[in-house]
Amino acid sequence: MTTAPRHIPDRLTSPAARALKSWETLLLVVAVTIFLLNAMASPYFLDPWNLSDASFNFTEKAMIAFAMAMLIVAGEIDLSVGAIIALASTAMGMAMSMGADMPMIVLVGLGTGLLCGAFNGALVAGLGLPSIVVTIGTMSLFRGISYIVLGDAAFTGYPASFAWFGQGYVWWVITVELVIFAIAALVFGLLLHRTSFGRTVYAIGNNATAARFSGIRVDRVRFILFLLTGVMSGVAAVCLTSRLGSTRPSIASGFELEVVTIVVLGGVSILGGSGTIPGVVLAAIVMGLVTFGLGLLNVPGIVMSIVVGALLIGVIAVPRLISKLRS
Amino acid sequence: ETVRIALVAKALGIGFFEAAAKGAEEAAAELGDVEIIYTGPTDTTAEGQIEVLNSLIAQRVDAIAVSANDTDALVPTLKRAMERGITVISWDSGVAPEGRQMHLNPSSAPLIGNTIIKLAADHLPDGGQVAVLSATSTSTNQNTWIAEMQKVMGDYPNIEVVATVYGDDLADKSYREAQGLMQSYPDLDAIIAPTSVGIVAAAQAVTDAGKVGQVNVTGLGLPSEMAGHVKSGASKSFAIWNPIDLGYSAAMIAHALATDAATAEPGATISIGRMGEVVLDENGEAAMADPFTYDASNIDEFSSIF
Amino acid sequence: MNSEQSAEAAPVLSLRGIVKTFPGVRALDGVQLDLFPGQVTALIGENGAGKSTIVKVLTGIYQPDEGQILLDGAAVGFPDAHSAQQAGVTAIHQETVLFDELTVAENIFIGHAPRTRWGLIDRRAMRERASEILRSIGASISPGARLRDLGIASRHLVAIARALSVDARVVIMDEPTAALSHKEIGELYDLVETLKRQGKAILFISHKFDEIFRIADRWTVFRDGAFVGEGRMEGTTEAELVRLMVGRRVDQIYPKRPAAIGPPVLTVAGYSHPTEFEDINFTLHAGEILGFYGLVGAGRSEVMQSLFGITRPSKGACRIAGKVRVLRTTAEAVEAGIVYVPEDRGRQGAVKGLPIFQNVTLPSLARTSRAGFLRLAEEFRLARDYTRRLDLRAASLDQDIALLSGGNQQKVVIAKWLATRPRVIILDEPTKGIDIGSKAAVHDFMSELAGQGLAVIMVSSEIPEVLGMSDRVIVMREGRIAGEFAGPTMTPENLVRAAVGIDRREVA
Amino acid sequence: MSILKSREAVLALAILALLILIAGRFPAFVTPANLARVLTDTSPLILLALGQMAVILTKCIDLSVAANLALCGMVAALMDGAGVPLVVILPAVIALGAGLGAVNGLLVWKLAIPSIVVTLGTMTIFRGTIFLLTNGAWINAHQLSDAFKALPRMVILGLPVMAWIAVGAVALIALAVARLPLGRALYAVGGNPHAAGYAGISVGRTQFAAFVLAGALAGLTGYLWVARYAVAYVDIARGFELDVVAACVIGGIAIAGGAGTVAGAVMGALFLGIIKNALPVVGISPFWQMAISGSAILIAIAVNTLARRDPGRIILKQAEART
Ligand SMILES: Nc1ncnc2c1ncn2[C@@H]1O[C@H](COP(=O)(O)OP(=O)(O)OP(=O)(O)O)[C@@H](O)[C@H]1O
Ligand SMILES: Nc1ncnc2c1ncn2[C@@H]1O[C@H](COP(=O)(O)OP(=O)(O)OP(=O)(O)O)[C@@H](O)[C@H]1O
Ligand SMILES: [Mg+2]
Ligand SMILES: [Mg+2]
Repeated sequence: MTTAPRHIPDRLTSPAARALKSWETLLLVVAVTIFLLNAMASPYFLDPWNLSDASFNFTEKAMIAFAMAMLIVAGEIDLSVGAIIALASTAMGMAMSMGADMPMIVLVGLGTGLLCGAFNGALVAGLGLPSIVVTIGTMSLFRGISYIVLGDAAFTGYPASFAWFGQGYVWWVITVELVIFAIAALVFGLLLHRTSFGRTVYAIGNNATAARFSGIRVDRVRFILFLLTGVMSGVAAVCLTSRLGSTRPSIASGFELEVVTIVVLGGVSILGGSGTIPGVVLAAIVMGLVTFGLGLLNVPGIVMSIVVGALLIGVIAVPRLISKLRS
Repeated sequence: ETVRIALVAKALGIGFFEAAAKGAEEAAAELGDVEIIYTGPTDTTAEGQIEVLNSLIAQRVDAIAVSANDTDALVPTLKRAMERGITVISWDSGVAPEGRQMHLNPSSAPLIGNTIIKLAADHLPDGGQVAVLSATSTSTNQNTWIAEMQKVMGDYPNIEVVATVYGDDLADKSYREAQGLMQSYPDLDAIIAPTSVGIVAAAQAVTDAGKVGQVNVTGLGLPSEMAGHVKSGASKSFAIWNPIDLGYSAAMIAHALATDAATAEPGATISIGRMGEVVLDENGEAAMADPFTYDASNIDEFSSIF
Repeated sequence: MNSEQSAEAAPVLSLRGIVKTFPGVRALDGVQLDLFPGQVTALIGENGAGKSTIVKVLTGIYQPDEGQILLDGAAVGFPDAHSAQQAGVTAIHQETVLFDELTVAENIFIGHAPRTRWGLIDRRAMRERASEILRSIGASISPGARLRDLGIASRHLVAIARALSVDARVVIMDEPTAALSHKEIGELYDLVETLKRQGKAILFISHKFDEIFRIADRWTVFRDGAFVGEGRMEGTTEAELVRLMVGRRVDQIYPKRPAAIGPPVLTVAGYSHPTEFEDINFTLHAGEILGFYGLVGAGRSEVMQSLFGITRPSKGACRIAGKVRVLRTTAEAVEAGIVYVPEDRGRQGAVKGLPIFQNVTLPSLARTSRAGFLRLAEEFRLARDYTRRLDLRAASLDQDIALLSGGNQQKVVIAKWLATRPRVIILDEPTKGIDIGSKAAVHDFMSELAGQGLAVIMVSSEIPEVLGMSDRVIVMREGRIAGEFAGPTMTPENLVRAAVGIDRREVA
Repeated sequence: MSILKSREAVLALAILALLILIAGRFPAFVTPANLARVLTDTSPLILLALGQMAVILTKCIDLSVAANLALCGMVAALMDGAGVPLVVILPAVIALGAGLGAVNGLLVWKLAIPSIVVTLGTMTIFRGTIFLLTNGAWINAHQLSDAFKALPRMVILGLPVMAWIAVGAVALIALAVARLPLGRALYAVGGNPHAAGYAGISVGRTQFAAFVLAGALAGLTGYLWVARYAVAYVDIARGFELDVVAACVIGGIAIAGGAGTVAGAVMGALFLGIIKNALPVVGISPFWQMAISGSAILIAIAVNTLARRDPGRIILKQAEART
């Protein structure tokens, strides 16, 4: 430790040194521990097919979580993602009932997600309204439109080829959703950590005014982030609708808070400005392992949610508590 | 070898399903060598139920008997269960035929549809206005019963169904919807709530509005929950089948199918122990028994049982 | 020097061997400080020397790692802001410490409001005492006004009133004149005199030597978190203090080198805004440094920000390098080659939370990245080259910018814009809060850039700086241009007259 | 003109316009008796919005209020079942609610975990605890004592006690916010946390106090809710936390903290409450209700935020003269 030095070292701190004490390492330890505990607790856990089935517990939510993570890093939030899924799924159902073929149905789903994202983005970036309240509003609006369209009816009878997204396998036990999840993780990881767009997202999350004063088109970036979240919700809508083989307006209710939980557990600061995609990937896997492991023991969902809630607080609290007690 | 039968509720904690679970345990005790796994999601969503089903499939249970939150959404998952050699039946609230081997109706849908309107009409000799307070708009059995009720409305020419509202099986929402009904239709004579949550909330709303005697609440409910309202007069009568019997029968059928003692095909007859037997129709559905009506004369007898 | 002290009255407050470390930085390394009743002690030091840190130690906001605070010779501890206040220590902090949604009176008394018998806040008493204090410092601000409706100078006066609302024996002022104009600075000096007469001990922190020599009785110098000396103002020269402060001699403070004035690069015609400025016309040439002088609040920053695409003018046009452009966003301004170093460094300049090098490259990402993908090595090189030129003091370039002292943050922000290789750079109060050594570095760099053909606009409220650095000066008053001066007419009197709006004849 | 600048006035006008609109289609809605009913129905929302307002003012958010309400309601019902008299139940559930709020507050204060994370976690934990308490079972009207159910319904001067409790809470909290140092501290802490520290106000302690208040109000509301609807189960008031936040936001409480008034929060709650109550009555298809209340929220926020737009600084003399 020195006084502020007159000569600045001619290199950056090595990334490896930083990784060692990072959040992601902690999560990895948690994930491995839970994996081992699960393997000990239930004889059914270490079955590739079961693990493959279990991946459905998190893949759709995680797809959205990647886009949501970027949004939260930028200091915004989208609570309407579950509602976007409902609306996109409803739109797909309408397209199907009007005789659209499989590619068209998928396009409609993605397009609806995009439009919903654009609507949120326009209100937040265009009119400058706070995103948390805008999306509380659009959460009712989007799902409300689904109710208007569907009422108490349901869309069923999607073409058999459509089932591929949510029920198909690419190779052996590797599901289509798992592949989409992996691709999304890669794309968003590169986007956030390796591109100048990602850098501007961090800048905005840390100080949006200064970012604007640095020549960054802050509102455009925000708008794009809402679009991305909308599209990823559309992708999740395709997967979920395909998996359920039907659409009802109540589809995906409560998704938003689970997605936010994954993002936060992944170490993304809810106040914006920091967080990583690998963290989100690990968090999604941890959540999937916890719910599946407890499910195998027939623990009721609500008790699982206690565990998830405790995990969420505990993973953040314990390191802070330890460092507090040390000093 | 123990036969493991999973009894999946729409959601945990609802009295009706807890009673059904009791019945299933009774069947298990009778059959011996049967383990009942009573489970379900925490809230009444299809996604939650699918997660539960996935973990049951992973445990390779022998049979799944499910009361579905969604007719269609469970189908792909249940199909996978059947592919992995698990016997799948639905009970109470059914799934589409391709997602199960057979469906056990608590009673026949036309009979229930007729019963609920008859319960209201019996106390309205001069006719009048009635409204329906349902559960969620996606609830299969509710919608079937209401549709069946509409079919027989011709038999009750003086009765007018003025509205159908949805309380989502939430006590407060049902309460507010019932209030809204009385507000919008000042001359309302009866509220039909074919759901155990809705009927209690509606009776409470009628009591609070001081309209006991003017608005009769009826429909399907549990005697234990309705006892007070029958005594106060808010509800003159209501009906229900015995959920213990229903759970018992579902477990019996699941066991029979899982052990190949019976096959699920149209026309097949399956024995359900003390409840006798059921016959499958061309859709693979069977009805357990007639709904039973409760009123001031018999409520005390049953309110302590379920 | 220390021997002189024995003859005097005992200090009210003394600090001995104070050490304060932050992760990676030893901000204070065993410093000492003595404050005497009825005397003003000036604390002098470069940016990051630890001045504000000592203020926070004295007011209970930071806890020292080591060392003693002695009040009347007895050791005390200030575990929180409240206990320091109780002990009679109050401060006007360097940053604004006020609340937009509360009224002026509530701002002054937050934390120690008078109460009624029932324990409720006594609003009447609070208002009365607030107007009393405001009157005593010559501020005509209504105690019931909401703070958000006040201008920056009034806010500062409220902060001063807040400090005075505590019955204090020690009053600390951390760069109190940085946000004040002329008139208010005069009143502040009077206030300091009054406090002195009341026997209060005053700690006065400033980078402006003229005011230090005007009001201080004693001085203490810190360098790099360490105590380097103290003494009486009498018989001390500016050069001596500067040498102690910087550790070397600083000769030329305004090293404006002559540069060839080139063709016009920026022409502004008829710029107007409904509430902020009207009819702004001027032309800026390559190689020129154009000074903008005015009192605080004259609207200079607003004009500059509209040139930078922050606010859109309602009327008027600007021509950049021969082309008429409408700048709707800052990104367009940067593309057109106009960049702006803001005055409000904390809010508009530094992206706290990002490392230094990322702050520097933020507007240059298009250049340092390839096909949208980042290249860290390029970024690091760019950041290193420019921060070196400005003599940045930091532990490492991947240190969070928030951990730098104010002056060093300013250097990063300037480096950020120079790295974009602009045509026109607008510097809004570029040396506000910057120490004398760094000031020279900034000025030197400015001259050099002008010499290379860059057009510079420098907004400043310091006359010596404006006169020393500019080829030409425009003075603004109340949102309009009040005069333009070049060559022999560039005199302090002319600038001040135009700024305050006094006609020559009236004065005469 | 200047009165229109106040957010509260705009909101009051909006509520009035809404009532006139409804009265046009359904005159019976605006009878005193029915308005009293709407007020009673909206009381839980008002009570929770008051607590949420305090929390939001300090730059935090409490997503666990609805779960807290449900847990306290269940405990109240269980106590009633065990024969505990109401005079004991009431303070007990308020204390329990405050205690749960204190858990949130402590995590925010002592460990500096962002409130949204803390309350997202405690939200699920509180709900899960209800399940563990009862194994998921419902407690129904017939299992609750009459005295327990009667209190919120008892009518005094034409208003049920439930509504009076809300009115009383509004008055008390309005006084506390305006005249207690702690009330002012809420604004200071949310408006400029950094500066609050300099003024000797502990940011963490103030946030803690806000959470305790929100928790206590949730506890009280828990009893009222269960007594009014005469049923307690795991899922009561699920999702209500977002209604509460929406009410605050409609009422002009700035989500970034430091700005907002008690009157605003109350009117935001009333606005939502009237819409929720009126839609079924006016005979709008139930399938349209969700979309309509969503649109109402969006319009309210848009109007509110745009009306509050910073006019910028006024430097020009003639511009100053115009205002
Ligand atoms: N909270 C903090 N965390 C880490 N480092 C800090 C913190 N506060 C101050 N420092 C460091 O401590 C040193 C002293 O800072 P301080 O603000 O006291 O300087 P100063 O003398 O007031 O400078 P200036 O004249 O620019 O205001 C600087 O190197 C600064 O970077
Ligand atoms: N009342 C206020 N509220 C918010 N920000 C303010 C307020 N007053 C000033 N500022 C901001 O503080 C900074 C300094 O303000 P200052 O009073 O120096 O204004 P200015 O018009 O820029 O003056 P000058 O022309 O002297 O630069 C500016 O960036 C300005 O936008
Ligand atoms: Mg300082
Ligand atoms: Mg300025």
